[in-house]
Formats: sequence, C-alpha cells, structure tokens
Amino acid sequence: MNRLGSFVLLVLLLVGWEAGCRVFDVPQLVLPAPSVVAASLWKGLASGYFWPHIRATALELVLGTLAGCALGFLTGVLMAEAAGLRRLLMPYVVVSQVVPKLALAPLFVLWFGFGTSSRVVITALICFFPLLENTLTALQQVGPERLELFRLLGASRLQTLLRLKLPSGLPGILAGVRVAVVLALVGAVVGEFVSANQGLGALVIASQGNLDTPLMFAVLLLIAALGMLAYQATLLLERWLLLPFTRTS
Amino acid sequence: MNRLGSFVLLVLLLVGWEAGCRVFDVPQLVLPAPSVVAASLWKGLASGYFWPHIRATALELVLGTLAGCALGFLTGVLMAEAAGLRRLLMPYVVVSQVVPKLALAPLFVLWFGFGTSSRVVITALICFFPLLENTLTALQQVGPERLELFRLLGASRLQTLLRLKLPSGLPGILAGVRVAVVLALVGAVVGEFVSANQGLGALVIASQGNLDTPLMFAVLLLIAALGMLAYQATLLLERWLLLPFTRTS
Amino acid sequence: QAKPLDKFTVAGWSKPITEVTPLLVDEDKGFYKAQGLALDYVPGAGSADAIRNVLAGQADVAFSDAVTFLAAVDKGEKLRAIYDIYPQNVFNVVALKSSGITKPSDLKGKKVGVYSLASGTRQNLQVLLHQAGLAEGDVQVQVTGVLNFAPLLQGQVDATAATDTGLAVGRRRGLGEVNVIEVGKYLPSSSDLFVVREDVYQQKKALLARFLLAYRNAAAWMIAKPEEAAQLATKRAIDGSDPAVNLEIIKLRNASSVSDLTRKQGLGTIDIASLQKAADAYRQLGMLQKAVDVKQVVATDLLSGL
Amino acid sequence: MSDALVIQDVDYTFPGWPPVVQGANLRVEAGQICCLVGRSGCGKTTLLKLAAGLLQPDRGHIERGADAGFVFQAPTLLEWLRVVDNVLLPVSLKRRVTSLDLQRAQQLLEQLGLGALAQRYPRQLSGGQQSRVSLARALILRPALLLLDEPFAALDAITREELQHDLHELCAQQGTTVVFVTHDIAEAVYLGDRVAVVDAGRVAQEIAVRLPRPRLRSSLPFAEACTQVRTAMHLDEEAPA
Amino acid sequence: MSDALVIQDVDYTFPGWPPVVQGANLRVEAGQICCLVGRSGCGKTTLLKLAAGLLQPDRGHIERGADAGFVFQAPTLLEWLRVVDNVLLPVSLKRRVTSLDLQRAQQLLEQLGLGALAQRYPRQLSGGQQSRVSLARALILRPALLLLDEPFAALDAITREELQHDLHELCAQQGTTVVFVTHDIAEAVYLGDRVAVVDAGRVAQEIAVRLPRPRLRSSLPFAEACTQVRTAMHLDEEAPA
Ligand SMILES: Nc1ncnc2c1ncn2[C@@H]1O[C@H](COP(=O)(O)OP(=O)(O)OP(=O)(O)O)[C@@H](O)[C@H]1O
Ligand SMILES: Nc1ncnc2c1ncn2[C@@H]1O[C@H](COP(=O)(O)OP(=O)(O)OP(=O)(O)O)[C@@H](O)[C@H]1O
Ligand SMILES: Cc1ncc(C[n+]2csc(CCO)c2C)c(N)n1
Ligand SMILES: [Mg+2]
Ligand SMILES: [Mg+2]
Repeated sequence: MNRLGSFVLLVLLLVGWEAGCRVFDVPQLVLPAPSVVAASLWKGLASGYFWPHIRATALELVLGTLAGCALGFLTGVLMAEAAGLRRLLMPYVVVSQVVPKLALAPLFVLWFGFGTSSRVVITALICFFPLLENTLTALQQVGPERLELFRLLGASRLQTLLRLKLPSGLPGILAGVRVAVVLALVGAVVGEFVSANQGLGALVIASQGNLDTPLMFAVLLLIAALGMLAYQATLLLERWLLLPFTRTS
Repeated sequence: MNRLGSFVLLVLLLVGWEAGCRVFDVPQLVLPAPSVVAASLWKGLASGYFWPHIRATALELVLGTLAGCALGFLTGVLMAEAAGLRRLLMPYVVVSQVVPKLALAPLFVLWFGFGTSSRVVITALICFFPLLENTLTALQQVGPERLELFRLLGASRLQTLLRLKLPSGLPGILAGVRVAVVLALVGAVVGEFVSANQGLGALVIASQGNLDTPLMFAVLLLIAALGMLAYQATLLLERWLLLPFTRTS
Repeated sequence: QAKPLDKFTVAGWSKPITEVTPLLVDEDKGFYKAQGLALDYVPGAGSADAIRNVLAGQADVAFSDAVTFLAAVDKGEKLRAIYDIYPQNVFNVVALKSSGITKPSDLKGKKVGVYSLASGTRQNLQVLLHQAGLAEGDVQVQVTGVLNFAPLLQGQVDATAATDTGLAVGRRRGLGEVNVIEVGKYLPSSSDLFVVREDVYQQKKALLARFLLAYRNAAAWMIAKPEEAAQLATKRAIDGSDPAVNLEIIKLRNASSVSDLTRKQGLGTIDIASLQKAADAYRQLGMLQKAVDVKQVVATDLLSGL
Repeated sequence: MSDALVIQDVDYTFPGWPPVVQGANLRVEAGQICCLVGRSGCGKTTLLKLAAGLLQPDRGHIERGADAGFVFQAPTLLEWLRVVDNVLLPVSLKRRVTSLDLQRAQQLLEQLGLGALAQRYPRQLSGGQQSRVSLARALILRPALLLLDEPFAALDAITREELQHDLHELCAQQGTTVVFVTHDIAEAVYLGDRVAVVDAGRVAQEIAVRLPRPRLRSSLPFAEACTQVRTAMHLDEEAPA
Repeated sequence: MSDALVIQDVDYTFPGWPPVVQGANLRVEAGQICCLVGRSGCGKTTLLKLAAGLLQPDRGHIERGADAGFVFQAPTLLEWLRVVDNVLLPVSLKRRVTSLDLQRAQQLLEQLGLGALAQRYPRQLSGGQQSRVSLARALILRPALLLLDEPFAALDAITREELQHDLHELCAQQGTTVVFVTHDIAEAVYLGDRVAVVDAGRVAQEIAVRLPRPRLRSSLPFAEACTQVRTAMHLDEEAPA
C-alpha cells in the first residue's frame, strides 16, 4: 500500500519535473529533464561505464561504515563508561566533526596516499559521530534498578556493559547506525570529490567539468540508489537485532 | 581536573606538532607549524579581517540549526505517529541525505538565490536527519504501560505526544540535537564553499586558492571554535531540559 | 541624484579574489556607477557554475574560461562571448627541477596532478600532452585539490598542472626550484571570456556595452596603477590580506589581459582566429563533439561601438 | 439499581497463546464494591483491562460509564513529574489545573499519608508510597467507577487497614462503584459488597458479603465470610504440612 | 552459632533529605529466617539494600558473607530475555550455563508454578508470575543469604502459602539465612525465627517466634504470636471505626 503510495508520489514528481522542464524550456545545463537523465543513466549502465565507479564507491562505503561504526561505537562505550574520558576527548571529537573534511582532504591525501584508504578514513571520520553520541546516550539511560541488579549479581563492568547496557540501549544505538550509514555514503562521495580518479563522487565532478548535467544527475541517482540500499540493509539488521523486544511468541 | 587534562593534552599535541614541523622541516604548504597558524590567526582577528566572516557563518549556523532541528523534529514526530507516512516519505528523506549537497549547491543557488537563505537551506537539510531518526526512535520507545495510562486518562493524541512521548524520549532526542548542531556547522561551511562571498567556508576556499595554508588552518581553528561553542551551548540546554530526570531534591 | 542605477550581475568562476579586482572596486573607483550600473558579483566554484548561473538568469554575464564556454556551446546552449578577459593562456605544468621534466614528452608515464577532474588544469594538460603526441592515458592523472603543490613537494606526483598565479603564489610559499612548461607556448589562446546568453545579447546590447566599457576602464586602471589596485584588494578581495602577494597576482593578470591584438584594437578584443584554433584543438582532443564555428558565437559589435 | 459495569460472555486471547479470559461474566451495580480474588495468573488484570477498555474482547460484550479511574498493578508514575503533578495528571489532561485542584491533590496526599512528599519525584519514594501516589491519581477526578488492581499490595497492615476504611468511606459518600482486585481475603471481605472468585479466566463464583458496616475484622461473621471465600478458592485445606 | 548478617549502628541519608535509617541494629544467625515488618516508608527496603551492599552506610558497620540472593520489591526482569534465561542470569554471569543448570532452572520454575512459561518473555506474564520469576532468579545459585523484599506481595493466598512452605523447606535443607521483608504479619510469623519490627529507620523491637514447625496457621499459639507482632506495631487498636 505505502510502497505503492511512495511509487505513485515518485511518478508524480517525475512527471511534474519533466513537464516543468518542457514548458519552461529549462536549459539542460541547469536542470535536465528526467527523460534525458534516464537516457544518460541507461547508456552508462549498459555500456558498463558506471560499474567500476559504483564498485569503488560501494567498497569505500562498506569499509568506511564498518570502520566508522566500530570506532564510534567503541568510543561511545569508552566515554559512557569513563566520564573523565568523555570530558577529555569530546572537544577533540567535536573538532574532528566540525572541521570540513573537504578542506582537509588534500592533507589526508598527504597522510594516507591517493588510494582507497584516504577515502575510507574520511568516510569513517564522518560517520562515527552519530554512533558515538547515540551510544553514549543510550548506555547512560539504563534504569538504576537494573544496574543494582547487576551489581548484586557480581557482574563485572564488561558483563554489565555487554549483558545489560548494550541490549537495553540497542534501539538508540541502532538509530545512530541508521544516521551513520547515510552519512558514510556522503563521506565516501565527498572524499572522491577531492582526491579520487574513480568512484561516483569523481564522476560527479568530472561530469560537472564536462558540463554534462544529465550525466551528473544520473550519477546522483546511482548514489541515491546506493544510499537506499544501504539504509534498507540497516533496517533489516535492526529488525533482526530487535526481535527479542518485539516477538510475541 | 579533566579540563586541565584536556588542556594538557592540547598543549602536548601542539608542542609535538611544532617540534615535528621544525625537526623534519615540513614545508608550510604541506603542514604549517602551530606558531605560524597562531600568527595568522592573530593577524586576522586583530585586523578585523575575520569578523564579518565569523558573523556570516554564525548566522547561517543559528538559522540553519533552528530550521533543521524544527524540520527534523516535526518530521520525526509525524513519522513516529503515522507509520504509513514513514514508509511513504523515508525513501525521499534518505535520498535527500545521501545526495551530496556540494553537487546540488549550485542548484540551490538557482532556487534560493545567492543570499544567506540558500546556505540556511543546505544547513537545515544536512542537520535535520539525525534529529529525525532519533525523534522517530525515541518516540517509539515509550513503555506500553504508560501508553495504556494515557489512553485510560482519555488523553488526546497530541496530549500523549506532548505530555508522555516527548518527555520520556527527551534524552534520545537531545542526542540527535547534539549531532545535528555539529552537522549544521559542516553544512553552513560547505554551503559557503560553493555559493558565498563571505563566511568561513568562503575563506577556506580563498585561502586554498592562495595556497595560504596557515590562513586555512587559522580559519579551520575558527570553525572548530564555533563548533565547540555551539556544542557546549547544546550541552547546557540539555542539562537544563533534563533537570527533572536528574534532580535529587 | 541622477537616474537610478541598473542592476548588473556578474557570475564569477571563483570567490571575489584578488585576480578579479576590476570587478570588486566599484565602491572605491566607481567605474560601473559611472556607466549607470549597480554591479553585483556572484561567486562560483569553477566556470561551469558561472555559465549555469547565466543560463538560469541568476546573472547577466559569466566570467568563464574558454574551454567551458566552448563546451557549453557544443552542448547546444545558446551563448555568446563578448569580451576577451585574458587573451593569454595562463596554464602551465610544473615539475620539480630534480625530476628532469622539461617538455611535454617527458610527462609520459608520470603522475601528473590536476586541481580536479572538472578544472581547466586538466583540459590544458590534455592540450599539452597532445602536442607531444600523448593522450591522457599515457600519464597517471591524479586529482590533488587546490593545494596542488603540496603533493608535488612530497613527491606524491611528478608534475602538477597549475595557472600562472597559482605558480607565483606557490613560489612565495616555498615551492623552490621548478621547471615550468607553459601551455601558451603550444596553444596560445584565450583563457577567460565574458559570456552572455544569446537572447540577452540580442535584447540588451546597450546595457552590455556599458558594462564592457566599465570593465575595460577598470582593467586599464589596474594595468596603469597596479599598486593602488593591490592596496584596494586588501579591503575588497577575500584573499587579499597581503598587498605584496596582491601586487604580484595583479601584475600577472595585467600581463595576461593584453596581447598584440588588444594593444592594437583595445582591451577585450576577441581574437577569433586563435579561438577557432583552440576550438579545433579541443575537438581533436575529444573535449568537444562537434565543430564549433567561433564566429557564430562571439560578438564583436559591442566593443567596436565603444 | 442500574449496573455500572457489565461484562457479558467475554473471551480474550493474546494472539498466539491459549485463551486467558473465557466466558467471563460480571455485573457490578452502581455504588457497589466488587472484589476480585483468584490465583496468580488466572486473568484478573486482563479482566480489569477489558473492563477499562484497554483490551478489546474477542467475543462478548462490555458496558460501562464514561469515566473510570484505574490503578495499575505496578505504580506507573511519570518520573519527570513531581508527586503532586503526577496526582494532578488526569486533571491537567482535561483542563487547566486550578488552585482548588491543587488543594484537593494535597488533601488526598495528606489522607494517604504522603502530605510531606508532594514535591518529591517518584524515584525518591518507597514502593508503598509510589503505589499510594498512583491511587491518589485515580481518585483525583472522583470517577464514578474505580478499577483497582491490587492497590494495597505494597502496604503495611496499618496503612492498609486505614486506607481500606478511607476508601470505603469515600466511595460510599460519592456513590462510587469499585472493582477491586486483591489477594488478601480479609481485605476482600472487609471492602466488598460482593467477592467474585476468578478462576481460569472466568468468574467461577460470586459471594455476597452481607455484613453491616463498619465491619469488625475480629467478629465471628467476618471470619465466617472469610472462610466462605477461602472455601470457594479451595484454600481451606491448611497449607501442606 | 555465627552471624550471617550483622548490621551495627547504621545510619543512612539520601543526600539532601532527612535521614532514612538511623541507628539500625540487626543480627541474623546463620540458617535463621528473620522477617522485617514495618510501615510503608519506614526504611525496610533501604535497610535491605544496605545489607546487600547496594548502599554504603554513612555511619556504622555491616558484615555479611560473600554471596547473597536478592529479590527487589519490583520484579526487575530483563525484557529481552526469556523467562528461563532471566532465571539463569546469575549463573551465566558466573560461568557457562550447563544442562544441569537448565534442569535446575526448569525445576525451580516448576516448583513456583511457572513450568509452562519458561519460554515466554517477561512482558507476557502476569504481575505475580513476574515476581515469582525474580524469586527463582534469586534462588538459582543457592546463596547462603537471601534478602527478599516482599517477594510474595503480588501472590494470591494459595500460591503464597505454598511458597511460604516451600521456601522454608528449602532454606532449612540448605541452611540458608533469610531476611524477609513483608507486610503480612501471618507470613512473618509463619516463616520467621524472629520478626523484627522496623520503625523510623531502626529496628524498634525484635520478637522471637518459638513455635515448632510445621506451624499451623489456625493454632492458638500462632494467633498469639501474630497478636504480639501487631501489638509491637501498635496495630491492635482495631482499625478506626
Ligand atoms: N532516592 C531517595 N531520595 C530521597 N528519599 C528517599 C529515596 N528513596 C527512598 N526515600 C525515602 O526513604 C524512606 C524509606 O524508604 P524505603 O524504600 O526504605 O521504605 P520501605 O520501608 O521499603 O517502604 P515500603 O514498605 O513502602 O516499600 C521513605 O520515606 C522514602 O520516601
Ligand atoms: N502479553 C501477553 N501475552 C501472552 N500471555 C499473557 C500476556 N499477558 C498476560 N498473559 C497471560 O495471561 C494470564 C492472565 O494474566 P493476568 O495478568 O490477567 O493475571 P492476573 O490474574 O492479574 O495475575 P496476577 O495476580 O499474578 O497479577 C497469565 O497466565 C499470563 O501469563
Ligand atoms: C585565470 C583563471 N584561472 C583559473 C580559472 C578557472 N580555473 C582553472 S583551474 C580551476 C580549478 C579550480 O577549481 C579553475 C576554477 C580561470 N577560468 N581563469
Ligand atoms: Mg494482575
Ligand atoms: Mg520497600
């Protein structure tokens, strides 16, 4: 039903866009009509032109997400467990977030080289923050009576973390993962803007330089599709992880 | 104590950086020493060169954060209340997030002009997602027995939302605000990369074009300071809002 | 007060930087006010932005490099170039002295940096390679970002494509001994043009002519009084905090603003023949799909009336 | 007299599990107090939630007046509101809280022995105090029907007996109908006009308690009524030796 | 015999509030059952948490053996674990769960009347069932000291009396020391070797119950012991008329 609604909405948007482009005779350089974009997309896919780029970005996305989520989660756990560490490190974390990666990307290249790794680092750096904040908050929200229970049972700090705080903070943490996955793709693409010869981000820039706006939109579409895919995968993971909270039998 | 620790860490980092630059004779173009950056920073501040740019970025940050948080919060509430709406709109929201704003910024200019507004829109668009996801999750985590209570008391949907779901979801929502505020600054700066004559982002680009790395680092420092300020303000707001949960008397 | 000023907007390829000082000093010098214009500068990140803003009606005239202009025409956009801002080719390829790279053919197999895949540096690198019978595939093109000399210093690229001002600033920032291959030696052609939409050109000739006159005066002033321009840039240009650097940049731009033709026929005169040659070269390189007849897309009448 | 609550032939099953309520019937006349007793897990809470409209019966039919006060088995207080605001919650959801409401809340708390705790947060109360706050919350609007799920379970004998007395007075005064779940047989007999014994999701037996008020717990008829309920619950074989 | 729990001159104050426990003294000999009774809010739970080491006394001194089982006043189950896993939680925090542990958990649940519910989640249980699960959790490791905070408050009379019996048997067999908070005087007298009356944060009086086991609730000495406790609690003025 809602998939249908979503689809109908999509069709309406596309038709409106196409009509707008034709009626107002919008220059292709400014905003290409969907039909033109579709043609460009099809051409790129059929000729195999897009595939290496998709593969490059997907690889960075996966590696960056894994690294960033691991980092964000671990830092969040550490900071939640040691308030002192939080006060010590949080300023640096905030700085690492607000400083535009785009400006630092040239320096990353100096440090990490031109390979995939420099972009994986950027991706990880961009996506680790939401997970950090959500983990931090979720772990601190455990009811005091449960903490008392675990103290009574002589649970170690690690056990309390793994067996109590993590499961009960899971929904909040997973909200952070959803945000992180989406940001990771942004990170990967932005990293490619600056320093990559391959990948969807590099294609965007190249198409901008060629004034090939239809190609740029086609690439943006691919990026959107990749993002949807990653997001849906996260939702599936989430549904599976939250089963114990939702199962009725 | 930890402020002290954080400060000591900072000093150590700076000293190490300075020493590294001097010992290895790193070209300024590659990585300027802190002393050089400090000089550039001081010059810009003293001459008043930075102030209009700081003001421009701060304005965008404030307006964008307000708009983005309002949007993210409201969308989150709507999606939490109407699961159908979530399935309908979420794909579009995800697309709006993964499509790189940097690529779209030129189009934003066409739609919203060259004024502050186009950057406020970008900022809002970038920072609304974490708040959306966290609101969505936090509102759905209310205990079923509390919902039953409110049903029994004949509370309207709005009342249940305002008087039950919001207060009990507050910690999670505020985690989203913390992420949003930080992302908002990134959004403002990235927006300025493309379409601004003024602002710290514009200054970064200008300094890069001039190969003036010390200036670039000085501007990045300003951005970091602005980010810290915004983040600390959020923490204060949070502490105040969560008083009822933490007060002991 | 006399009659109200007409709003006039220039879309640039950059932020309001020292290079474009003639567009930034109206408050001080009044070149445009004198023509009844209230000038506005909208920034961009590359010439494509400038062209796009003009096409969308956000600006009246675009400050665009020649390649981007020709590519837009090639894509079927109705545009016209009305003023040659820099008749000289400002692009070059820079290598460290120690690399032994001195001519285009030395680049074979090397790693060469460009600002971005969208930039004029890349297109001009291609031109250069073509001269040596090489194609882009014969070198490793590496995107470096605008801080392009840093990887060069660090040895992460063997050479990097740049502009004359970029190189000058780089030298100031401690680039050291380098070999410079100037693209202008191989393809002497215009770097940047003022570009307008065909319909605007047809309908607002008078207005455009007033603007061009004002710009020509401003450029002439900058050539005549580089020190004053450098001083004003400290106030008006976003990157102009150091007057000495400003002066160097301004002198370079003054040099690229004049050619034999402009000395004869006045600043801004478009050299149709050399632009046609460039267009043909770009076509050969595959940067353009169709043959562009330059005569059809430039306008000389606006300047000749001045 | 009219019925304030009618439960007729009601079934309820949690999806995927065996039925919990099966063929339940209960009528409570207006102004009466009906006590529900029964073994743990027999379906008392479910029945009460059905009566309150929180659960929809799979079959059968339920009738009741509009406003009901409910005390959950667990206190369910809002931890970000002070005690007095928790008590006033039902009022504040209906209209602006007046100083009269505040007064009444304070008076109720006083009566429940919590007068000094009005400005605390729930986390600062003992278990029994919390359960009394939730009772005050149910009473603040003077509903015509009270559905109470073991409201006194966490209270000591003295407080409990005082509150039993107070509750009865209050309900008699205002003509409130009460359905009262309890595990304490003496409590059921002291309070109830009728005691309904619930077993396996239905009302197995109803015992009218026709003792005059005030009821003396030490009196013989009282003990006899208790025995009657114990028998109905199969309790009078003394606990296994 | 040695003492399994010693509370000596203990004070406790929640910061910013009046003292809750003041000069509390209690000794429980190994293997004894000591019941705590007292008015709601008098400090029983606080005392128990002090005994368990969950709160640190401001003054005074507490001694006890290493392992203690605790039943909180509210069940406090982990909602993402099935009943049996909740019961096995203490084991799984100590070591790998063996099939023997599983067997024992199942048997405990059986004994508490929850045999059929082992695979449910806590949200699928009634209030009394949840409180029994938390009791099973406290018993699974056979601790030498049990601290129970109204474990049977949510249970019906039958289940309750059965469990009182079972608990006593179990503790007698294993020599377990028990501190048992309850509001039910008969329960205190049935279970306790001693009944300690708590008032205003201290043990106001201790009453030894020297009845032979099994104790008959209907016997005269039993009733006398109850009266004794009621008197100590100033309860024997019959509830106000
Ligand atoms: N966190 C707290 N802050 C302040 N006061 C508290 C806090 N917790 C409990 N108290 C107070 O301490 C007193 C003793 O509480 P405690 O929970 O020990 O009572 P109790 O004897 O167990 O009562 P009940 O039988 O109702 O469970 C109560 O009056 C309560 O209001
Ligand atoms: N969500 C649920 N899903 C499945 N079964 C449930 C659920 N909630 C309750 N039950 C079962 O329904 C039965 C009746 O539950 P109910 O809460 O009505 O019992 P009760 O009489 O109130 O018991 P108690 O005296 O222990 O509170 C119990 O056996 C319980 O296990
Ligand atoms: C004199 C002059 N210099 C540079 C450019 C444009 N340009 C050349 S390379 C590059 C990369 C920056 O992203 C840009 C914008 C121009 N048109 N004219
Ligand atoms: Mg119940
Ligand atoms: Mg207690």
